[in-house]
Amino acid sequence: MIIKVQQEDFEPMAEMAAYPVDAIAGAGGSVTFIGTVRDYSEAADILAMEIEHYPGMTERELERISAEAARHYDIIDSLIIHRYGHLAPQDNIVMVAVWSRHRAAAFDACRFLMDVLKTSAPFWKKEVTPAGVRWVTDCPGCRAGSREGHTHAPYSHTHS
Amino acid sequence: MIIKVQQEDFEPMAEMAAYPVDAIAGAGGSVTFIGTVRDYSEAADILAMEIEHYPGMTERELERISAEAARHYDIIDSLIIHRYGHLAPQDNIVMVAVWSRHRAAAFDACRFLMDVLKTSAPFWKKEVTPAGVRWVTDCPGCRAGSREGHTHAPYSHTHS
Amino acid sequence: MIHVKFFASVRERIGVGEIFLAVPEGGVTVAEVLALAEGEAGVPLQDAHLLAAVNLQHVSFAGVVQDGDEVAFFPPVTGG
Amino acid sequence: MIHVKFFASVRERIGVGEIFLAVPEGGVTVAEVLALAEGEAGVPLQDAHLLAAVNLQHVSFAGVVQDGDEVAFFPPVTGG
Repeated sequence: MIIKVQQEDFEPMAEMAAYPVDAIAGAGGSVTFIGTVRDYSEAADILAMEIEHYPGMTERELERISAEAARHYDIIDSLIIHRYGHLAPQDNIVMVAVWSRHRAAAFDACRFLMDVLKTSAPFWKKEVTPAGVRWVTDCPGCRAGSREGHTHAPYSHTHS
Repeated sequence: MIIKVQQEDFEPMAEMAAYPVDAIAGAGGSVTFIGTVRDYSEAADILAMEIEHYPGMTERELERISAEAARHYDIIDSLIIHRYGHLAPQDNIVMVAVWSRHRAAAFDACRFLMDVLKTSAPFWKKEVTPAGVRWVTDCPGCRAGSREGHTHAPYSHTHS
Repeated sequence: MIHVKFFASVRERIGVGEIFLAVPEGGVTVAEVLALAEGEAGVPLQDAHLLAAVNLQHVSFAGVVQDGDEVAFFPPVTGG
Repeated sequence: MIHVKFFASVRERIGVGEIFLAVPEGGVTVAEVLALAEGEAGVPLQDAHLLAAVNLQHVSFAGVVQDGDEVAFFPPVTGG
């Protein structure tokens, strides 16, 4: 299990290629989620993204959920990298990679880690838009990873 | 939509980095499955893997399922690369990458593509083991991506 | 003539990758092509898990084959 | 003393990232720490969506805080 909380950019495949070979021996495959900064949000163009985090608690939460994934799914190992600080559109924000013998477990665990990370890891995003900066607010629809349109207060937005 | 059926090895992240930027504009993330040659099977060590395919039909099937994924899921684009020929343990066999605005669609579509690819794309694996070569037979348990142990004829094996 | 291709374990059993068969006017079913191919090759191919394609598309054994078509027989696929 | 930290929009509302509070012996609840912090800062923090952590772990507002603990208040997280 590897957890990295860092300001620097990362190269997802270089990180996977550098993963300790012994830790993922026997893997038949991997599932990787890579989250990037979009250049638009519900209401505005995004010029940049500032990510604040809670040093110490962030790493602890990511370790906790990684251990939980390892208990619940038949996976071999997992990697989480999450950035903080100033990010530009298209920059990588987060990656979660899971190795397993059978692919179902890797899909399940990767999705689980992303879902739980979004509700428990102490990161907060602030969007820099032409109209100013604003904190991204928790959106239950986004949180569920919904691909349907959904709305929420206080911004009462809809994802199309 | 990009489909590659090739003998050469590939670098998953280089392929994703090289993906046409316009095709994936607006993506908030990607889900990537990478399948590799394991160095063991149910019954033996694996020295190498030979993959046969049906030129023409393979590409057509992969295009068909990619179009089906695009119809069924709210995704932005997808990439499938599958190798044939002689592969060594740890070699990449297949990658499926899906870009979407919201991650749920990318997870769903990537999993769908792998599931359908395994039952419809005309590839056949032959394992080279110390005891000789043998065709891998279709395993419903593997096909379902089951993480539970399962058995099937004619090899009547169990994945632990 | 129709072009019949064999893949993987089916190809190995029949000993060649492809044969050409003359078929009656008006077309035949995939099942009939299989019977003709078995006769030609002298090798039984009946197999509960045999799959077929016509012109690069999966078909059932009741599918119709016309002169000029490409027909393929193969075991369940095992890619991915 | 307990170490109280604020993050993101909560930090901006209160104007500082951390304060130190003396708490009664025997401990207080997280909700009581919040009330003490509001009094200290002169800024209301009651918010339906406020979350809390004690010693780097998520807790409810009924959780108990002991002298020496680190308590944090922050809005719902939005990482990923």
